[in-house]
Parts: sequence; structure tokens; C-alpha cells
Amino acid sequence: MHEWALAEGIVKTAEKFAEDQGIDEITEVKIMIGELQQVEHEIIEFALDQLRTPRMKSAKFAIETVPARFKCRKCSHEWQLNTRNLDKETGEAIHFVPEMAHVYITCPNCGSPDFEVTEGRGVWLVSIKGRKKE
Amino acid sequence: MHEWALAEGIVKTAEKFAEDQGIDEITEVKIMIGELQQVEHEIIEFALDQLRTPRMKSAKFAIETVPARFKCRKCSHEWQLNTRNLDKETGEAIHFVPEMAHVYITCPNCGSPDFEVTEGRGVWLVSIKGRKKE
Amino acid sequence: MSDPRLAIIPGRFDNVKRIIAVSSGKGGVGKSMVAVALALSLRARSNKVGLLDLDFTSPSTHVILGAEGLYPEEEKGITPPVTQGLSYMSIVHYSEDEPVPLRGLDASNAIIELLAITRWEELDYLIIDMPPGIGDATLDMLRLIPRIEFLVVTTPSQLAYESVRKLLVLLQDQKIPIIGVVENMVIKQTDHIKEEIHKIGSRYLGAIDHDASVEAAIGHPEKLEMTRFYRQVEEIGEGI
Amino acid sequence: MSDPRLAIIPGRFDNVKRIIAVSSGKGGVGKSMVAVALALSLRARSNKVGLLDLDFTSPSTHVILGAEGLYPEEEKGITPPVTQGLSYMSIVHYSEDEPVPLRGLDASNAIIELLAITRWEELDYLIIDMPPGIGDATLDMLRLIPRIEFLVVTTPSQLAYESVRKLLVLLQDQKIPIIGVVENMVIKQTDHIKEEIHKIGSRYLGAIDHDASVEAAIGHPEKLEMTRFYRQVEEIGEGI
Ligand SMILES: Nc1ncnc2c1ncn2[C@@H]1O[C@H](COP(=O)(O)OP(=O)(O)O)[C@@H](O)[C@H]1O
Ligand SMILES: Nc1ncnc2c1ncn2[C@@H]1O[C@H](COP(=O)(O)OP(=O)(O)O)[C@@H](O)[C@H]1O
Ligand SMILES: [Mg+2]
Ligand SMILES: [Mg+2]
Ligand SMILES: [Mg+2]
Ligand SMILES: [Mg+2]
Ligand code: NI
Ligand code: NI
Ligand SMILES: [Zn+2]
Ligand SMILES: [Zn+2]
Repeated sequence: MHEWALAEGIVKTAEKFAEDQGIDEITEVKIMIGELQQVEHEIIEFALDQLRTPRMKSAKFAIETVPARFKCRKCSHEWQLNTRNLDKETGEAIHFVPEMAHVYITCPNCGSPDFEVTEGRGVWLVSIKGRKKE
Repeated sequence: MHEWALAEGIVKTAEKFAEDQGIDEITEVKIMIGELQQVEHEIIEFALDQLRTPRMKSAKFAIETVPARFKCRKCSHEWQLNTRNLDKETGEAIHFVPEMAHVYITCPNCGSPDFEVTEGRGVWLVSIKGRKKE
Repeated sequence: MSDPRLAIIPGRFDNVKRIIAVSSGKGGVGKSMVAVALALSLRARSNKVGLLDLDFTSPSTHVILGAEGLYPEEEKGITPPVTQGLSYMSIVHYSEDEPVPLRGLDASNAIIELLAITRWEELDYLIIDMPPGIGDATLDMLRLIPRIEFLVVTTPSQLAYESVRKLLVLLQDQKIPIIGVVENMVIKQTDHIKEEIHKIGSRYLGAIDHDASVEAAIGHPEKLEMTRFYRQVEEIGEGI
Repeated sequence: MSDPRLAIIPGRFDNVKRIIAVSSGKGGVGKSMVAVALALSLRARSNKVGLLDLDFTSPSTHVILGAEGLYPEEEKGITPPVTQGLSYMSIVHYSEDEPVPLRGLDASNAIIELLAITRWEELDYLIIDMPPGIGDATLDMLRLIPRIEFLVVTTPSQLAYESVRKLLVLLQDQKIPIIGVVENMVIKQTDHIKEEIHKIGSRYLGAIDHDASVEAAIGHPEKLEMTRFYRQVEEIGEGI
């Protein structure tokens, strides 16, 4: 479960943001998970739950999965990828290092490995909501 | 006047776009010039005027200069640059190859050359307007 | 928003008969030395030759050529300065001898800018000295220069060949013309690399001996032309 | 939107006493050979040592180590597999022997991902094998790893030193600790490079002879440990 490491990043970033902004209680943390990396909602949610700081003890983690979209730099073709169709080894490599997509995937139109992952890469902190004590 | 080369790119791109979209007469071409590269309005306008294709013979070239903005990748500091303050040689190098900014300019906060030009780089075709003959 | 530079790049090579990227998966195998010697020797046989250094963060060809203080002329774009009879473009025309700390994104942008504004005269050959590895410069050549051909340099070392093999596989997969592979800095001739090259279906262009006299010729093209190294590159150049 | 990986990277090195990037402006000067020999020799003197290969488009350390089929374990992140007593991370754990065509932007993203998820155990030294040039990997080390130190490799060649000089100037300007410069593949000892290094105020760590026996030791660490090359690197390692 390397998702734990990513969850640590989210908790740490949210905590720091709250501190900087003087937020005493975090009520919601919005997170985007890129589908390319095939991180399961449940696993990341479990990790986040375990890693809660006092400031976020009642926070809701709103997790959204964003489909993986690609755009070829050579022929401009755009496509979407169903990561379920990747073979196991490839899927695993991309699970740990999404850029391995350039090793195993090519543009379905022109065959180039030179494409951009326009959406659906990585794990991002989108926003946090919270309150200040008066 | 290497601006001529950039103007060629604009005319060629506008022409191709019009052709693809079936536009018979181009009425306006909107262009953005990044201040970093210190390209003069008048020079680029002159070149564009000389390079007009029949399809754009009465087109207006709307040119906007966008100030150069930077963001440091190391310390996140953001700043704006008055390119008039660059010494002549440095200004010239950046005039031809804007990335030479990383050779001659560093972050005013932390001294790093590792910054992003967030705005005001290069010459871009923003949009074109036109009509189709009936 | 659309980048107007991309539309004009292909046309910039209309006057150029052949465009040859001297490349390698590996650094330090002699790409720059081979690129310069190849350019000079093709020029010596009455060809019109250009040389373009795309190794922006570690440019070398200007050191080999002993070329200093060159500056392109500005005329409906920029015209490469001429040195040793070569039309010569390098980022050092603008960076002088300062460090050039560029991320790939910026190096790619700078490559696109140079390709878009440089007006090559009529050329029989444009030789491109590439950076090592399979990064932005290589990928940009594959997408931007339709007629590009690769001349790949390796050494006899297993370490070099392992990286070169990966480059060859990539180029083959992408159906990019590979002129062949040069084995440089050979100390004791064996058929090992030749066999490996043939095994993956590429062409072995020949071996170039390790030549200790090369070092003293750096910065002095007239000396370089007297070396065995130069003669061997010249011979390979005849076969391409 | 904020990249949560950046917040955890510094903490990933809390257990690591020294972080040493083996670097050079130039390719093919022996960075990877030196990095591996340095890591092995520090390990042999009872240090806990990690080795991280950041030359993603042309990785070499796995070839030198003869390490194949290694795979990190997944446990609150990933744990580097151990080979030859070294905690060892390389992109080849995931790319196997396929070409890795990565633009700098993607290489940088992959570096950030690896740094964020890799949990190094307690280490006395983490040795990082860097790609050549001054690109994404180097700039990422400067911005992400607060305690990084550079060990710079050159050869006696003017061509290598010219690129190395630029790297040294950049590191000095950025106030990054430079352990010093190693002169590798020396055939005939001269003081030329030493003097140049001293001139720009850096430390000359020593010369390593060109050693023809090194090639046969690639892939066989037990053979590598018997070479003069290894002993010379070991000695330099004692002085850092
Ligand atoms: N055939 C050769 N004999 C001896 N030295 C060589 C030979 N070819 C290249 N060199 C030297 O090897 C080093 C690397 O060459 P270079 O052309 O800079 O490689 P690259 O461009 O692949 O990094 C330089 O010091 C160069 O002088
Ligand atoms: N001291 C040395 N003597 C002989 N060959 C060497 C020596 N150091 C490195 N080499 C060889 O030089 C080549 C480049 O070494 P490598 O470590 O891959 O360089 P880099 O990582 O800088 O690209 C390899 O073939 C390697 O075996
Ligand atoms: Mg496989
Ligand atoms: Mg100057
Ligand atoms: Mg070179
Ligand atoms: Mg290496
Ligand atoms: Ni996982
Ligand atoms: Ni100009
Ligand atoms: Zn495509
Ligand atoms: Zn800064």
C-alpha cells in the first residue's frame, strides 16, 4: 500500500495550509485522484482516516477520480485510456510511477510515445474547507 | 528583423486555420506578444502587413503585449520584469531565444535560475475572425 | 491559442537535402567529435554543410571548432554565421560561456524557437549534434523534422551499448530512418558490437579507433583534419 | 490545486546522514562507475548506504551492479530492494529493459514521485547517480533536497572540463556544497585540471587512472572490487 505515502502528502499539505490560513477546524478536504495511477478510493480513504490530525478529526474527505486523458504531441490525437485493460505488470509500473506510461503506451493514432497526460495523473489536493474558532 | 520569421508563422497558421474552417475572408487576427522577447508592435505589424495573403487583405491585426511574469520553482516567489532594464547583450539574447532568461536572470528572492515564465513569453496567435462567402 | 512557430518549421528545411542527427543513448561516446569531423569532411568534398548543436545544457561543438564570438545575422529571421566553411548554429551564440541551466520544457521551447527563426541556406547536409539520452531534443526531432535520419554513436563498452540499444529500438519502433551505428574509441577490435547491431537488424557503419592525438586537436580544426580519427570519420561519411 | 508530494519529500531523508549527488556537466566521464564504486566501498567499511539512479533515460547502475529483476516492496510507500548490501532505487525496477523516452517535464514528475514514495531506511550515505548536463534532475535536486552535496566528475579532456566548469559555477552561485572534483580516466598525469579546479576555488579530490580492467568487471561487483579503479575510488571516499 504505497497509497499511504501519498495520503501523508495530502494530510501534511492540508495541515500546513490550515495553519497558514488560521483555520482551526478542517471540515472538508477535496482530493482528485488521476485514474492513470489506479489508486483505489477505499485504500486512500483508509490511509487518510488513519492519518487524521486533531485539526481534521471530523473532516470529510471528498475524493474524485478523474479519467486519464492523453494528447499526442506528434499528431495532436486525443484519447482516453481504460486502465483496466493494461496488463498486470504495466499497470503496476504505472501505479507507482505514472510516467512509465511513456514506456508502455503509445498514441493509438500514430504510435508515438511522445504524448501529454492532459488529465487524470497523480493525486492532488484540490481545496479544503474549515472554520476558525472565534 | 527576425520578427519577419515569427510573422510568417502567424500568417501561415491563420491561413491554415481559415482554410480548415472554410473561412473565405479573414477580418481580424488577434496576436499576443510576450514582453520578455521585446518584439516591437510596429515591426511585427509591418511584417504582417507585407505578408498578407489574399484571404486576409483587409484583415485587422490586433496585437496585444503581455507583461513578462515569472514564478520561482524553488521558493514560489512571483515577480514581473521590466525588460527595459536588461543590459543590451542580455536583452538581445532573450530577444532571439527567450529561454536565455535562465542564463541571465535569477529569482530576486532566492537567486535560483529555476523559474517558470508564467506569462509574456513568445508570440501567439490568439484567435481569428472572418466570414464565409454565401 | 496556437503556437505559430510549429507551422513554419518544416519549411525551414526545404533547401536542405539531408538532415542527419548524430545521436546516442549515451553521453561521452564521441557524438560531438564525430558530428564536427563528419561536417568538416563532407564540406571538404565540396558539399554545402550546416552544423546545428542541440546539446543546450552542455554544448561542445564550438570548443572543438575553436569558434568564438560568432553571432547570427538578423534578416527575415536569423542567418547562421559561417565558420570553417560550415553554416553553424549553437546556443552559445547567445549564452556565451555562461552555464545554461534549462529544464527540458525550456530546452524544447528554445529548440522550437531556433528551428523557427533560423534560415538555412541551400545545404547538402545539415548535421545535428544531439544531447545524450532520449529526452526533449530527440523527441522534438522525431515530431518536428519529417526527413530526419539518425547516425548513432556507441563505444565498445557494454554500458554504452545498453543505452544505444534502447535508442535503436525506439527509432525502429517509430520507423525513423537509421543510417547506421558507428563504434567509436575502439582500443582492441572485436566483432562484439557489430554482431549486436546486426542482431537487432541495424547497419554497422564501421569502427573508429581510440586516437590519443584527438585531444590536442580540440579547438584546432586544421589539426583535427590531420588525425586518424578524422580520416576514419571521413571514410564513414563516404558510405552514408 | 496543490501537489501534495512536495510537502513530504524533505522528511523522506530524515534518516539519511549525507546525500551525495555524483554529477557532471558532461556525459560518459564515469559518473555511474564512480557512484557505484563509491557506494560499494563505503558499504564495505560498515556504513549503511543507499544508491539512487536518477539517469532515467539512460540508467546504468543496474548494469554495473549486475542487478536484475529487483522489485521494491510496498509498505506505507515503497522500500528499496537490497543488492550487494545497498538499498537500491532505479527506474529500471519499473521499466525493465525497455527504452524510457521521457521529456524533462515527465522525468521531473517521475523523480518527484519516486522521492515522495520511497522510504529509505536509516542510512549513513545516499549516493545519487545523476544524468549529465544541467537539466531537470539537477534543478530538482537543488530545490527539493535541502542537504544535498555534489561530488563532480570530470576527465582530463578540455571538452569535459568546459561543461564541468559551468556546473561548478552554477553550484557555487547557488551556494550548494561541493565536496570536490574527481578527475577520472587519467592516462598521463598532469596538473592541468587540478590547477583549473583550484583556480575557480573548488577542491580537487584526486585522479583515477584509466583502467582497462574495468570493462570486464561491469555486471560483476565482486570483480569490480578487485580493480585499481575501485581502490582509487575507495581512497577518494575516505577523504569526503
Ligand atoms: N576516437 C576517439 N579517440 C580518442 N578520444 C576521443 C575519440 N572520440 C571522442 N573522444 C573524446 O571523448 C570525449 C567525449 O567526446 P564527445 O564528442 O564530447 O562525446 P559526446 O558528444 O558523445 O558527449 C572527448 O573528450 C573527446 O575528445
Ligand atoms: N577509470 C576508468 N577506466 C576505464 N574506463 C572507465 C573508467 N571510468 C569509467 N569508464 C568507462 O567509461 C564509460 C563511461 O562511464 P559511465 O560511468 O557510464 O559514465 P557516465 O555515467 O558519466 O555517463 C563506461 O564505458 C565505463 O566503463
Ligand atoms: Mg514487461
Ligand atoms: Mg555577457
Ligand atoms: Mg556532445
Ligand atoms: Mg551514468
Ligand atoms: Ni499502491
Ligand atoms: Ni529581431
Ligand atoms: Zn499521435
Ligand atoms: Zn526563488
